Amino acid sequence: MADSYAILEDQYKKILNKYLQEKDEQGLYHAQQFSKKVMENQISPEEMVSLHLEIIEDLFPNLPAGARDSFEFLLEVMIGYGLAYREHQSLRDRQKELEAEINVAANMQQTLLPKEVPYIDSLDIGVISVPASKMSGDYYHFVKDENGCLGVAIADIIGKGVPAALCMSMIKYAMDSLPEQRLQPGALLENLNRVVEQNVAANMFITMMYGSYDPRVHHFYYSGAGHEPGFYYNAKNDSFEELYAKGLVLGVTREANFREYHKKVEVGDFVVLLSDGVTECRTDEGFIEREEITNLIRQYSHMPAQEMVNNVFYQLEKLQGFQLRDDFSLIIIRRKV
Amino acid sequence: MADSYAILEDQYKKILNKYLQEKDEQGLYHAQQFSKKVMENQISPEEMVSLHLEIIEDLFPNLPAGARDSFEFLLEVMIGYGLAYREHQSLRDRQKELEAEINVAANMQQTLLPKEVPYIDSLDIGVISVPASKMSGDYYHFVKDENGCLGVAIADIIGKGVPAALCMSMIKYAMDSLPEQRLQPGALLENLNRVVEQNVAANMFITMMYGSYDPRVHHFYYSGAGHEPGFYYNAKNDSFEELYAKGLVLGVTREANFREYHKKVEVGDFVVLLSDGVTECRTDEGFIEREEITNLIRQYSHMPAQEMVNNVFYQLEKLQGFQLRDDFSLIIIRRKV
Amino acid sequence: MGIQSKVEVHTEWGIVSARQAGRNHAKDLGFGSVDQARITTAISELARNIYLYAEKGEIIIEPVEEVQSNGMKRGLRITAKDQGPGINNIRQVMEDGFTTSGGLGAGLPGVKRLMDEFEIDSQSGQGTTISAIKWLR
Amino acid sequence: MGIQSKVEVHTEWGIVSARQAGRNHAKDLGFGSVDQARITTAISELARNIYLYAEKGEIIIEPVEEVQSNGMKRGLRITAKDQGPGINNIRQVMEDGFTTSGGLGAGLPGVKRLMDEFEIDSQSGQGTTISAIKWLR
Ligand SMILES: [Mn+2]
Ligand SMILES: [Mn+2]
Ligand SMILES: [Mn+2]
Ligand SMILES: [Mn+2]
Repeated sequence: MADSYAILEDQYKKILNKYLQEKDEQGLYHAQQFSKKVMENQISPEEMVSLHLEIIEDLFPNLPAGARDSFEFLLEVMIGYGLAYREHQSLRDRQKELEAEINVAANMQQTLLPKEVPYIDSLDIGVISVPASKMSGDYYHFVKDENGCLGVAIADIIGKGVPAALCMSMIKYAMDSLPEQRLQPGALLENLNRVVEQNVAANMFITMMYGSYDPRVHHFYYSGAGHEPGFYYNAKNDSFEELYAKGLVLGVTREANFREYHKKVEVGDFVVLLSDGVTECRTDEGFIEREEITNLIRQYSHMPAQEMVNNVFYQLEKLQGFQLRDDFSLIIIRRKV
Repeated sequence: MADSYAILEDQYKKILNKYLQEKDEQGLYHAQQFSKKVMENQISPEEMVSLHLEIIEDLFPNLPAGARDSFEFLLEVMIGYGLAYREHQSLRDRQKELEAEINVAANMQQTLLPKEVPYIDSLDIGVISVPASKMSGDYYHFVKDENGCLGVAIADIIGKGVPAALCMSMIKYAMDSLPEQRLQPGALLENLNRVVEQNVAANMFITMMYGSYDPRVHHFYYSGAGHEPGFYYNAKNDSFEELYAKGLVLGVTREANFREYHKKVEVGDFVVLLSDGVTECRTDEGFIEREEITNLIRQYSHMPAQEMVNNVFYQLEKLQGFQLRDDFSLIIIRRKV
Repeated sequence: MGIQSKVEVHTEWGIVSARQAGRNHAKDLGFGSVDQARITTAISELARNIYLYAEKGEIIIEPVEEVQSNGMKRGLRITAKDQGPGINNIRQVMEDGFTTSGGLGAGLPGVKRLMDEFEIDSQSGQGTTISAIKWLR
Repeated sequence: MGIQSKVEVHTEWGIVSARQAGRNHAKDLGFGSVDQARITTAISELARNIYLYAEKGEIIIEPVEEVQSNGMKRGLRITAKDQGPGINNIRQVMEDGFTTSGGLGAGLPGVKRLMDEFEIDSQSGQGTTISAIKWLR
């Protein structure tokens, strides 16, 4: 595939000559295409300038001598760009390697998340969780206990990337190893807090909201550990309220208590759990308001829960120019009947 | 610190003019220094070429028209280099960020390893574990049970870097959450195998050796899961033998059995546990022989166990030109009295 | 606001025409030669994407103005529209250093760098609209 | 083998003299203008390192030859020697993209790239010797 320097030189001479005769946009388009070609052939910028000079010396034998010398001078300046150019190539190779490693790790991390949303007759559940970079520091978890109750966790490790991912895997195994008691949000967070306090580096903190939905009576119990408040949608009034749960961030003190809250859920109502990557979506004009989130959710509330979260994510991703600044997780649990 | 484009233009004009008058090496040295300066000011290569052109148009008003046009053409080609140049800047920033992130994660990982070696009257224990890159896929673990028995694990995740580190954290939490029964190596590996099989990606495997030392009777019980054999040093004969334990790598099948082996340890005898990063130490002449390792160990056997492992590591690191190709872990447990 | 130019792109000729229109506007507005080359390169890349991946579409070039506290900001907006297959994963396409199309620095991140403002709207199966502005300094 | 040049470096003038000697040798050997500029840039960097970090040292420039199966390979060797503080962590210094000294691509990795062969010998407190060869193509 690689063209020799001589072939490139010859091509450049041809297109440059043609341009000097016709002086048209097509000629400049050829210049741009040629630019891609020399870069594919790893010709450095100083080589390109030198190639150009050789050719115009040929074409204009009466070029003032000083002008020619001036290009020797320019060449000296371009050497620095040539070095940067070649450093770029090697940096890119190394980055690709690292990126490949992190891709493998990110795939591993995906296996830590639930493979599917549990099916419960009367509920419609949607969930989306997208890392800001490859690895996520957000975590969510569903579990259905022997009474048919749904346990749901959403957590955010303070921090992002590889360190948060490492911490996130800990949370997963810690939750797996909790005694299989009935899922009482407050007690569960107390247990988890002890594990985090003992096992996680002092500068790592985890916020979490844990909820338990009892579909037999349609009660939602929940507790929180410093986590971003969610929303509760009241279908009858078409209104949103905060789903706030007071409680310390996990891992701060050895013994912490988590108050348990509760909601009676009516048909059409839904619970929204989220991470601060949703609410702290930052645009050119600053952070968006929580009200803008609820407006967005309302806008899609006629859709199934999964489509709702997908659409809200797409809109917020777009608002940020498709560059998430924090891991993004959004869960909606709606009572269907 | 940043100079404006106008200032740079002025400087360039001056040094170029001086060079055109004197045509000496000092002028070209100034060109090279200027190259650094424009790059510090993030002037792209196409801007540099354009700056040059502006100045020579000024200096040589009788430049042939075609020559001037040819530079418009060159400029079009240089735009591509300009893009590469700016991508380079952003790539470098990202790489620095990533590197910092991995440093944090590597520190976190260190906290997963035992903070200190357990103290047992009759034993002298040395341990060293050094990752090949920043993050390690080797793991070791000590635990002292209520009978004063010492449990010791050494494990190697197949693979290195971030994915192996993620997997390694899983092993740590899995071991922490095992029921606190008496530490029987075979049963422990069976339990662990089940956890790995369920939780770890299909292409991740872990080799492990687990041993239990009962200082009341000086028996060492051990089982292995596809792990690199260790050594047993017999002080009376001044001889080494293999410490081999047959068993499948963890995570291959759901149900696996691990045979339990046992050794009666005499005063002065010691057990050597290691990862294959020790034995597969690769030099220019190929892999070193296991016998070279035992010779090295013997050479330092008059020292305390910790100094022994430190010295063996230094010698093997030096042999490889200070570039480890695999994570390196070495544990020595000696019966003192 | 000046007049806008609209160029249909479904052959390589369309790419050249779009470049030409862009260069004319850029010259008229008073952009220097480096910025002219940057703007036409951006147009080239966008038009080429249309030609290669959507078969046809259009490039619209128009002068824009923005009132600022200290006067009027003037610039040139390029809009590329197509009804092609759309982009599945915009974030990935916007990532640096990972264009499959050869060279360093190329692709949409390159276009974003060449211009001052950049916006993209695309969904799989629904075509793509990309709009970018270069401001006069 | 041609004659070798030895240039003492303890002022900025020394840097220029070393460059000049390198350029003369490079021209004599028949290196093109781009390679001449690369060789002098490499010399500059090495001489500047001596000047900045070791206060004084020397640059030796000499033509070299190597017998190959298909004839003789000719090139230029640059050697930079000093008795300065030496380099503590060579692996780190040779890493790409992490020179503290400003620009992209600079530092010893830059010198390595400018030349075809590169060798470094340094220990903390014992001075540094760097030797690099550029072969004629
Ligand atoms: Mn986070
Ligand atoms: Mn967050
Ligand atoms: Mn390994
Ligand atoms: Mn290994």
